[in-house]
Amino acid sequence: MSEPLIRMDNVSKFYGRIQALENVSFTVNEREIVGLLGDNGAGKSTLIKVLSGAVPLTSGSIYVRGKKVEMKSTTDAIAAGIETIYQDSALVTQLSIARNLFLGREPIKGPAFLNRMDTEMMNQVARDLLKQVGISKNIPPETPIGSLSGGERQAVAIARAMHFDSDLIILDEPTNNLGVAETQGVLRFVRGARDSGHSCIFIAHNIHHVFQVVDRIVVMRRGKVVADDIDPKKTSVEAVERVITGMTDEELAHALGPNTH
Amino acid sequence: MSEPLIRMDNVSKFYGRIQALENVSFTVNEREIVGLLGDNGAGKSTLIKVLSGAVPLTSGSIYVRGKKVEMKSTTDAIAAGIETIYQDSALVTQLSIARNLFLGREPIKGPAFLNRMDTEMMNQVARDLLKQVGISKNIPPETPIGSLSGGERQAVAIARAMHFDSDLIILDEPTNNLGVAETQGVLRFVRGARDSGHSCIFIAHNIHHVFQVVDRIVVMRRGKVVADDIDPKKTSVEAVERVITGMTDEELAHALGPNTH
Amino acid sequence: MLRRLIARPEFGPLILLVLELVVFWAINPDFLSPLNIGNTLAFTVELGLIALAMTLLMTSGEFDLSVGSVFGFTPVLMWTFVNGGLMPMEIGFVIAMVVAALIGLVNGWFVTKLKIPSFLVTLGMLLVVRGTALFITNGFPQRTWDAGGHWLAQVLVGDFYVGPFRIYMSLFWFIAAVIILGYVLNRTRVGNWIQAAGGNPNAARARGVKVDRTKVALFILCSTLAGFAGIISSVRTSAANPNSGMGYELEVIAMVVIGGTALTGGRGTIIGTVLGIFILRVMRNGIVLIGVPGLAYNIFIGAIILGMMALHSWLERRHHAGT
Amino acid sequence: MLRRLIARPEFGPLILLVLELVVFWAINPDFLSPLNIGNTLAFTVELGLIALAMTLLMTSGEFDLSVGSVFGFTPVLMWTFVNGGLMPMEIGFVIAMVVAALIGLVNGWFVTKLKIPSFLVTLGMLLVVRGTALFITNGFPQRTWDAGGHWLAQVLVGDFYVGPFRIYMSLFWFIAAVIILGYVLNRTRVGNWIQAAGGNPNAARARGVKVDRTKVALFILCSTLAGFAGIISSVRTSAANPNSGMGYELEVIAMVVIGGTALTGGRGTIIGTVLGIFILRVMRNGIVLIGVPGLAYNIFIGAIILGMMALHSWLERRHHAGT
Amino acid sequence: KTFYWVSHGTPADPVWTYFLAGAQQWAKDTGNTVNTSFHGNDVPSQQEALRAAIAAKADGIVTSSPDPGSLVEIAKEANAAKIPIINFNTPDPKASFNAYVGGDNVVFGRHWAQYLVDKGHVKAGDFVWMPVEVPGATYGVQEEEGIASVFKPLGITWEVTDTTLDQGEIITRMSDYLTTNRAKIKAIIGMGDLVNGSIKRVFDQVGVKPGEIPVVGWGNSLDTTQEVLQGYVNAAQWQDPQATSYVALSLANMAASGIPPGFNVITGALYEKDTAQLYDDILSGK
Ligand SMILES: Nc1ncnc2c1ncn2[C@@H]1O[C@H](COP(=O)(O)OP(=O)(O)OP(=O)(O)O)[C@@H](O)[C@H]1O
Ligand SMILES: Nc1ncnc2c1ncn2[C@@H]1O[C@H](COP(=O)(O)OP(=O)(O)OP(=O)(O)O)[C@@H](O)[C@H]1O
Ligand SMILES: [Mg+2]
Ligand SMILES: [Mg+2]
Repeated sequence: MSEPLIRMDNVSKFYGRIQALENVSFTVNEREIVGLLGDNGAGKSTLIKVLSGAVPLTSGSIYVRGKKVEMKSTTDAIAAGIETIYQDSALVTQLSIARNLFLGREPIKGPAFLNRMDTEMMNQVARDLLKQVGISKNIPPETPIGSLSGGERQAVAIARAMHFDSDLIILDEPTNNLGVAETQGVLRFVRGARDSGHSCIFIAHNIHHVFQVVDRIVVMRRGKVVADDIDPKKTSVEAVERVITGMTDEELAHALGPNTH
Repeated sequence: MSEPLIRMDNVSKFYGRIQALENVSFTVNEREIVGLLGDNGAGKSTLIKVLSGAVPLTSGSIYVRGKKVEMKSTTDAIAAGIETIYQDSALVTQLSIARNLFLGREPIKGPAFLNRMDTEMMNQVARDLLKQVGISKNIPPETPIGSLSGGERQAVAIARAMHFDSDLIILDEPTNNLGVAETQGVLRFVRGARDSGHSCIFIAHNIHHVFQVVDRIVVMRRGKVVADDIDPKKTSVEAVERVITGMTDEELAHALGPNTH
Repeated sequence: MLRRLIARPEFGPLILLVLELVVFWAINPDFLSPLNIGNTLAFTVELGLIALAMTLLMTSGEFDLSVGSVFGFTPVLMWTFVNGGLMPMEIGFVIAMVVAALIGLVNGWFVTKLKIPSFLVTLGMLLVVRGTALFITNGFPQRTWDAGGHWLAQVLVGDFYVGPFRIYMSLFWFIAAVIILGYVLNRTRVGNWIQAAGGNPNAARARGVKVDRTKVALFILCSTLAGFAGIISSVRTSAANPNSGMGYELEVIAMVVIGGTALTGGRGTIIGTVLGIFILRVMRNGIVLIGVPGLAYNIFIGAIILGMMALHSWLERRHHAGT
Repeated sequence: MLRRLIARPEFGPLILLVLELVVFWAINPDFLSPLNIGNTLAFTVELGLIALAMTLLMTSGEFDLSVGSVFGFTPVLMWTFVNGGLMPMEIGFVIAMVVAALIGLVNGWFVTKLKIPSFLVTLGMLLVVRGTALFITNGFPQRTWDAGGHWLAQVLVGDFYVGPFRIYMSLFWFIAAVIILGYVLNRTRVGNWIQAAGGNPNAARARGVKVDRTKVALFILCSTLAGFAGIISSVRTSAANPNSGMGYELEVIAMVVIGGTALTGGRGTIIGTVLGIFILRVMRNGIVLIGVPGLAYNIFIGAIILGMMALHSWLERRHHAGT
Repeated sequence: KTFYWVSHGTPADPVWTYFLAGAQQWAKDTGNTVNTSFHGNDVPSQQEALRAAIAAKADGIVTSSPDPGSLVEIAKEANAAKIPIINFNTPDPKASFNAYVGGDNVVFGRHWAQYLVDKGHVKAGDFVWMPVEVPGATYGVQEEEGIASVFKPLGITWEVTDTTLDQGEIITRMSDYLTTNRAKIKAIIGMGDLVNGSIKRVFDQVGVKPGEIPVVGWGNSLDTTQEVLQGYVNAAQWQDPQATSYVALSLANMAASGIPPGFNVITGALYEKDTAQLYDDILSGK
């Protein structure tokens, strides 16, 4: 078999004295959607922050297509073809939707030394993208992010990843805050990404969403990977939930309370 | 029938020239859990912000137990017995968990003029509450919010509402970011609140969560209330989804894509 | 059209400026005499150049307290070289400007690499630069009054009359700076980065924007323009005093903030700053002209700043409530 | 134990202070002579009182540029009353303190009710207060020489010797302020509100915290302590000059920030401020003592601030990497 | 008539309050309007104010010079507008002022240095300390020039230090310096009124007895007259501040009425203990 797209080897991460990752090994293959599950504080966001250069790792190494890469900053990760949509969807509230979409990769119009942004093109693309992610309401692309609803903001972040298609797209809880139509927009986007040859890491607490799109499920608990090859087609939601919480069936039934089953 | 706990009458709200609420009328009865559903930007957060005094209404009136109340600030709402957990769970990242929990209502130890916080008590309560909302990991209550994971933060906000039981507890997408165990903790809490005589407004995009706990469902679309008396026991999830999106069955099936049914 | 004008954030400062002009003019009609207008413009544009650069820097979330000292230091350095006979004026000018740029570079480096708040860095730099100016001159001012005929002096501040108005070349430098910096902030990629750097630096960094490099460049811009303004001023006033520019930093920041740029970064307006510059300078000029007693000068400046801010905030609120 | 000490945010400033003391002492052993220590303490605590109040204000997310002018104004007002024979010293003192408190109230009112940035409000106030001080005195300093024996003067700054050290009463006022304000910030409800107001004012407001009232109270505290320090200083130096306190605002803010309080609010430390106060004052004293040339004074002050900040940031990073 | 009195000083400097008092007295005595402003050594702002006065068609202007050469243009413009412009306090012979009223700082500096030498307080190889409020301001610079002309040939060394205009800070910095260099300092020249007026407090704080270190310098404040009377300061320079303003405005008024002043008025006197009471009385308004 060829080298995986991403291979993280024995990665550990300390925040001060708190160990958020403990010897984690993790791979993503080409054209694969990996679902990353785990309870609150399991270390999912930390894992992908390390991978996208947002925080430095304490020990271990990262390989992209078999080549060792130092992720010293987000720029390194972007250069390696990794695009990330953070949980706290990192947008600049003062800037408009269009300006946020293209932040860091603004198209230029006219001679290069004039450094002039192609605002029209940006606005046009922004309008199209918003429709694609399922925002039906007509929001002008000049609207500052600060006056959008929670879900609308999330949708903008998604739209950004859709436009700049990278080798690996990381989505940290992208369906939080999203309504029915918008959620389906995201799931459709993920499937489309794979079909056009990209890989994805998909983090979500809503296991139903995960089951709908991923090829493989990885489960983390308290900083460690406790299962890394669960096939969603051959496993039940309940079984995965048990792996996530680390409980026996009985404990789980109790924790879920009387109403749920 | 006696007066409802809360009655909002013909409430409208403009942000600048954007109309976020259009003649909304909305009631919550005593000992009732109302589920508020609607797509992104429907106006759910705006409705409850008006109710909790966070933003002023443009026109209309609010009655609490039949008495007209001016919600000029959050203080007014708190005085009227309304406790809110905002979508962007409003915590102070620099302060510790315990200090956030008791912010604004810190217990005093010793003579009043010394104004001394009872830190021990605060820490003890915080520890207990964290366990109650399902945070199994042992997080010291002195930890600043800034170093918690997304879900852990949400759990702290929930814990706060649990402790200061008010007549009406408003939860704006409280289960976002939460893991399996934590989500069940929240749902259990909501049920418990009703059993002990409180009312709740519960906003969530995960309709399954809503169906598990609420007595009545209200649906908003584009700033208007389009349905306000759906009984979750007599209605299917799909029917509600149709009301939310305002689509016909056929449109909905198309929008949900091939994988979902 | 009118509606859109009113909705702009620059509307408040505009009203203030008009109000101010009307009041002063009503009290003393000489206020709008060509002589006085030419006079006010001359110094205004010198401070204005600094305020424009500061607008960009503040939009990116930093500020620079050392501009006043650079304003004083750069001409002193240049004239020390030139008067000492070490080099012709052109080279002295270039070297002084390079040194000013280096000061900005050091500021930027401390702020971005060492992550020290710009308040402390530039306060420290203020003292170092001011001290150096004193030290190299031994406190003696440098003489500049033989520069008048030199072509460089002409290009920088040569004056001529347009009808009854005495116009200095520096006005054109100022206008050029307004156009260029306004264009950079609103129309270019770099402008987008500047706003993002001030609005949410982490988000910007996550998108691969070179936040640190942008900030360093703006620090350099700020120092360079402060030095440039200092040289212009020294040629025009025939004085290169190591103490000139004292306290300008606060006045410049006040201009920027009155114009509507956020003190915390993320939002900046060049047009607003231009209005802010005129609001403050016209005020200083008008106050002398209407004969406020010398000792009460500061009371008036302070009271007017407060009064204008109150008006500003009232306008803002009315405007929000109104729409 | 040691570990916990190292983990504290005050550890960096502490190292800086110790280092500074050692270096100066090594160069000039007189640095630690009783005369010099007594000398340094006298003025340090006056500025220190302001810095302590400023720590709380900055934790709540605001700052006050008018403290220096209130420091100069309050004693001028008091001595104008007293020297004019209008009232006895006790009443003059009380009235002057009330006026100082009112200045703080106005600052707070503008900032919280009109939502004007504290930078502009207090800058305007600085000018108004300084101008008023000049205006009411006509610029003449007020004499305070005859205050020496008055009981109030004794209570405020009476001096006595402890062994070879000349100690002023003001030291005790300072210590009292450290204890009380440290207690308020860390142990009380109000302290929690102050931190929340600076950290996330909307969240605090949503919890029913009276953010505005808290800020106004802190503005009042700041002005009052600045006025109090001014009176102490005027009695000690036997001079009430309308210009005293010029530039103190920046020095005081620098002290607070060097101590580790965030410039943007939300996090503050009284112990850090105490260290910051001593770091800056010891530095000023030390560089004169080791014989830096007079005109180079500012260069050194600035360079040391920059150097210390660099060291500070290096310590911080090592500390984060290490644990 | 309306006159503009434009000062390069700061109202922080007590001597300027006496200058101002002279201007106000003149306004009261003659019934004319005098608009006053201070510019704290900020040349551009002073130039702007002067041009504003010209624009306002003042009947006359009196101004002090912030830097030699800096008002050359302005004086020309005033001449062209036929507005009398009188220079006071600090001279600038290069500019075409109608007249000058005041002392000569270079001469003052020379007198102080000469005084110390003549009275045998300093000799070759000695060190003199010269604190000044604002280093780089014209008065200090010119005084240093005069002092240097005496000390340099004799091989006497000196140092200028910076004290600021803030009394608390002045006392602290001077005490620090004196503590350190007490053995070395043979004499002190206080190159400003605030500095010289702080000598007593500094000596008391550091424990130096009056007369132990000879002091000369400025003496236009009650603090200094007292210090001279009590022996802390040996000799102090009187500048006739009120008179300077008063005479300058009178000359401006005279010129406005068409009588050109064809002369300069030179003021100033160095006083010791015996004559100090006279100035003490003037300053305390007796
Ligand atoms: N900046 C930080 N400083 C200190 N500790 C941190 C920091 N960020 C995260 N942690 C800790 O690291 C652990 C893992 O956090 P992480 O955010 O990776 O969890 P997660 O799996 O993404 O959880 P969630 O599902 O709630 O988002 C948590 O215990 C958290 O408290
Ligand atoms: N501060 C604001 N300024 C201007 N417009 C706003 C503001 N806040 C919300 N809006 C607009 O009001 C509408 C309703 O927003 P609201 O936050 O109430 O939606 P929501 O139903 O809570 O959506 P979501 O499920 O995405 O949280 C949206 O179109 C939004 O763009
Ligand atoms: Mg996470
Ligand atoms: Mg919402």
